[in-house]
Amino acid sequence: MKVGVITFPGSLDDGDAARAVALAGGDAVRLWHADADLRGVDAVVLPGGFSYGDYLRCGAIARFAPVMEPLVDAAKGGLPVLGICNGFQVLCESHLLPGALIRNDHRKFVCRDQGLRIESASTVWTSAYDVGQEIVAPLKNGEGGYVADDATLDALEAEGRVVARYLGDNPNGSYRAIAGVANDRGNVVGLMPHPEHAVEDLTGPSTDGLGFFTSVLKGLVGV
Amino acid sequence: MARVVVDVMLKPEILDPQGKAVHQALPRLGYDGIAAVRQGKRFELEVEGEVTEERLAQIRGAAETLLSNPVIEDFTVRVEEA
Amino acid sequence: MARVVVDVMLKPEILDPQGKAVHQALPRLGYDGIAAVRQGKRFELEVEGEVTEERLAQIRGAAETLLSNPVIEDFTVRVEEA
Amino acid sequence: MSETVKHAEATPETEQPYRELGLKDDEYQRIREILGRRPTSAELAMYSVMWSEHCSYKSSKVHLRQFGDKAPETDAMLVGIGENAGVVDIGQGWAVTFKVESHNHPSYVEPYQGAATGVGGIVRDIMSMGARPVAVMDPLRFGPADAADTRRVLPGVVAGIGGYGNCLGLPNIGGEVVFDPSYAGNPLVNALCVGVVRHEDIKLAFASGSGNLIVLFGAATGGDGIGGVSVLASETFDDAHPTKRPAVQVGDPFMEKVLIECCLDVFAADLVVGIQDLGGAGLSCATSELASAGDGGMTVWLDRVPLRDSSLAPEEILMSESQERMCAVVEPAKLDAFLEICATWDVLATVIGEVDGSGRLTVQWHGDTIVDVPPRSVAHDGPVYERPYARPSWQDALQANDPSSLARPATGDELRATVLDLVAAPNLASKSWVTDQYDRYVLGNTVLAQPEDAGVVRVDETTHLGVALATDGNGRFAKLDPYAGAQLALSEAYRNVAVSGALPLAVTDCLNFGSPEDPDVMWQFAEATRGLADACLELGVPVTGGNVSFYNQTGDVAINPTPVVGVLGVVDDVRRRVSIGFGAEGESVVLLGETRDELGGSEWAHHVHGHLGGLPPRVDLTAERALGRLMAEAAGGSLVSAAHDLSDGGLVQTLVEMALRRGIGATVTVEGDSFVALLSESVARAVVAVPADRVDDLLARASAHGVPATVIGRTGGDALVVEGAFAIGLAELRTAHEGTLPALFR
Ligand SMILES: Nc1ncnc2c1ncn2[C@@H]1O[C@H](COP(=O)(O)OP(=O)(O)O)[C@@H](O)[C@H]1O
Ligand SMILES: [Mg+2]
Repeated sequence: MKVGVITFPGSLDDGDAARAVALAGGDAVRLWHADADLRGVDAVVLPGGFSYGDYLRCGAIARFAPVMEPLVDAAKGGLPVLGICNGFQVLCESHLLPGALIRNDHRKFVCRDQGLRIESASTVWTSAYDVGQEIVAPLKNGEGGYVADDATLDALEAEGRVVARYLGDNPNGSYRAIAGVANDRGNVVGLMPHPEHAVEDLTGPSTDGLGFFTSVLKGLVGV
Repeated sequence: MARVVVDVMLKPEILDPQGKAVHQALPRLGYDGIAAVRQGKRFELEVEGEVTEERLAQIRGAAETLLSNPVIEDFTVRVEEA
Repeated sequence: MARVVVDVMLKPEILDPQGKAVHQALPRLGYDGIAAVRQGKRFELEVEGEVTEERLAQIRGAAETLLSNPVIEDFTVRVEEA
Repeated sequence: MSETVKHAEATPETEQPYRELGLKDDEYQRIREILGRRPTSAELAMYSVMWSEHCSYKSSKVHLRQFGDKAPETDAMLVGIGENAGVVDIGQGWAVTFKVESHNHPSYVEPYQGAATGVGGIVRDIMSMGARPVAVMDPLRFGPADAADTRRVLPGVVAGIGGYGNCLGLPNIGGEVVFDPSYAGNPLVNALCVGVVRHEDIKLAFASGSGNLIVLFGAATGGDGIGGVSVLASETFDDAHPTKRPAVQVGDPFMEKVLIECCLDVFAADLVVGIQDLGGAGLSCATSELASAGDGGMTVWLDRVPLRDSSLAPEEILMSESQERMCAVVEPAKLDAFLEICATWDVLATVIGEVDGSGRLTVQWHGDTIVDVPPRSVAHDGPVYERPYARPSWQDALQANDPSSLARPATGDELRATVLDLVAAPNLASKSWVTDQYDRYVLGNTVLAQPEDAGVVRVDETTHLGVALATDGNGRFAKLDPYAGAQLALSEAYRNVAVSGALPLAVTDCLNFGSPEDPDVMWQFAEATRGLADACLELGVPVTGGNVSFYNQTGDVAINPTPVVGVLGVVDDVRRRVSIGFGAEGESVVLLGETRDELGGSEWAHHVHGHLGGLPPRVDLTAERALGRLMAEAAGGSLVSAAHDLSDGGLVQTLVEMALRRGIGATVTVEGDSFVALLSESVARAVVAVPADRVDDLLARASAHGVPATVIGRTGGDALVVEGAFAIGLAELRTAHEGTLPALFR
């Protein structure tokens, strides 16, 4: 199964995402922001980082990269897409996911091992987890505060599209402690924490993050 | 060369951590009587040639798609008299 | 309740990576004819009561010490007519 | 229009503002002799900045020589001092380059940007060796934690280091945060970067091969950091007023990130002959160093340099310290490929010059020659001072005022209170408020990071080869005895690397001192360098490079002399790394090393009594080395499940940190005076946790290495218990230890 990992200028965790895909048993295919097509991949990961420096708004400029055109179409057609951190921000800016991510309420960059509760196992990226399962993964962001209007938030909750929530004290001021959300079909998921940094005991706080990558691969085999 | 200014502010209902921080810091520095502070962005665009209506419309387009995120922000566009 | 606006911009001679990023993105979105972009901060202060000269002087003080760093930034303070 | 060489020849008598540019009369005369005429304004600008303390090391050179002269025998050193950074062989065809540098003064003026550009500068140094940067560290020093100015400087500095380093995608794996009144008004912001490179890919900064091209790539050039030189600009302008020049440089981490990727692609495709970063003195430094290290001469067409500010005069372009720029020497046949890679990354690249056989560095400005000099005379043959130095008159009194007179806690309850007070002291409290603002995960190879003793990064994912790094420095010790103080800094960094399971290999240092024109300070510097060189020789770890920062003072009061030492070690298998945290209940707690009554300059004397006097702990490099050997064996044989060195705050601080790391307590018994046992800062000591079935083995090996080893207790429970003295619950310890910085900086 081929999982594409897009590199924008300023992407940082693209290598980690590719490593995670490989550890989960998939083939990582590197995609470039200027690519005109997705080179036939079966799923795509938008990695963390500071695309184009994120000086304007996180993800605001990356959203207009050439590769985003085929990606947005494919995503609307059901292609599994996972946006991690900066990737989540890009997905929101592209309106593939509702809401937006703003400056952490404490106004500092935060890097810590974060407890999470999986709230939905019915997305293609979380099928390997159980609802209510608690996991630990690194969280590292300066603009990770998830915001949306109440109507949107209520809809997300009602439709089971809140994918993960922060445990313990809210690390960035996200509304309703939301750490990740999905689109209505459950093929597009955005996540602030970094599962790709929780795939090896040696380098991560846990290996809890692998599930996101095994989930999609399992789903793809099913296809 | 004319200058067009685009101001982008978070929508009132979105919490503004930076504005809040400034607001809390003011009294500590002895500045009182400020009821609220919001922090936003100011863009100064230097436009070649003069600013036609159509040019302004273009810039509004850029303000809406690039300079601001309509989900959380409002913007205003105005020509700045030198 | 009156509103005082403080605009803070990097001094012209100082590198402005943010403005640069926006400036480079515009043509890619098909917006041409913009010679330069600078990005700064806009603070909206809601002032209780009316804005006396002394109150304005106070706010200028805050702008100089808290809202901007005079080493790299310039600021302007103005009362915004509602 | 800038002054031409012809014009300078024609007008030998013209007065020149060399004093304003910081040149002494004799230095100006030397320039005239070298050139056989008066310099042009551009030449004057070049010499003045290249012969400055910062670029020429004129006050420190004679002392730094010892690092070469006394260098220990080692075949690990692939590239030594003098290059942008030293390169060390770590085996399997891998090499590592690392260096620490200071950005103290800019960080005081504009904490965020000053610190940010400090990180940017050291990262480019590492790239200029052909290496991929893999991690950064940031040893920091501030005034009193509760001082108003510290509240201005520290948050900005930390945000700047994080803002820049995080955006580059380089994990921050360690550093220091130290508070002391002597740094009020002069914080120390040092930044370290480490990079890895295959042996065959090591690059050097030299321009050889006539016809090869000089390519400037990265950011456009603005008027950043050209300060005094504008004096000249104004002279060469018809209007006598220099245009405004920024006092502070603003960093563009995104530019630097693409510059890194661009360089790595260029290296991978083997497209450069030599490469050089642009740091202090900008193009003046880069071109003259490239040329003088090369075999020929060089011509630079200065008018081709892309500008951010079109009003810049040639002198200013030569001086500009605009960030995020590099200079490459490229064979003409490879130019297109080079430019293509730059284009892929949207990196501006311009051919600005050419290597030639002239043996001269000439700079052209719109067809006129404005610089024509022997490159060596600019880059390498700067002035060398033998600054006068003498043992300060106050040194004896300082050493005589030892801490024996200070009131010590007498009862168990007093000791308990002292311990709670100390674990919350700004210098000993948890640094999480700082380190949580740094990405330590990016790149996915961070095996250990703060709050561990050393940062450990995996270099090779298949063989598990890795490196360990720690930085240390204690200005109080160095004030009491600069010779010993520098050795103690090395001794502690060496220990930190060793206890995490690595074999110490090499050293980098950042020497932060006051004014070299003050004989007291110069003595401190001479003593510190001598001490460090001697200790490096004895421990067998060569200094591969570093940085000197003088004039760290407020008014004429100098900071505590602060040699910051970084030690690099190699870990053959990072899976064997040892953490500081107790990992399991019921393991034996073993104290390694010998404890003496040594509290001079200790954190206890400083925090509890505000006292600085007496002598620092006795240096014992033989014991340090033995401990290192034992720890390497212990890690290799998995004899220990946790290990933590003893340093500031002594045994009790170490036990607290080991217990809090994973929330497993311990009960210990200490011999003799429990105050001394718990708070003395004697060197060459560590605490290890040992599984029951490994204790005998460990003790046996310890005695084989001549390392005193005592089983002092067991891990377990949710308190730290010192038999016969006190018990403190972990929760209470955690509150005290972790509450301090957040309360101060919010
Ligand atoms: N400014 C900093 N940046 C990164 N890590 C830091 C910084 N300051 C302290 N640390 C980390 O916090 C831990 C404790 O620091 P310190 O007590 O100075 O260590 P040690 O006493 O072993 O030298 C170490 O892992 C150190 O690397
Ligand atoms: Mg240590």
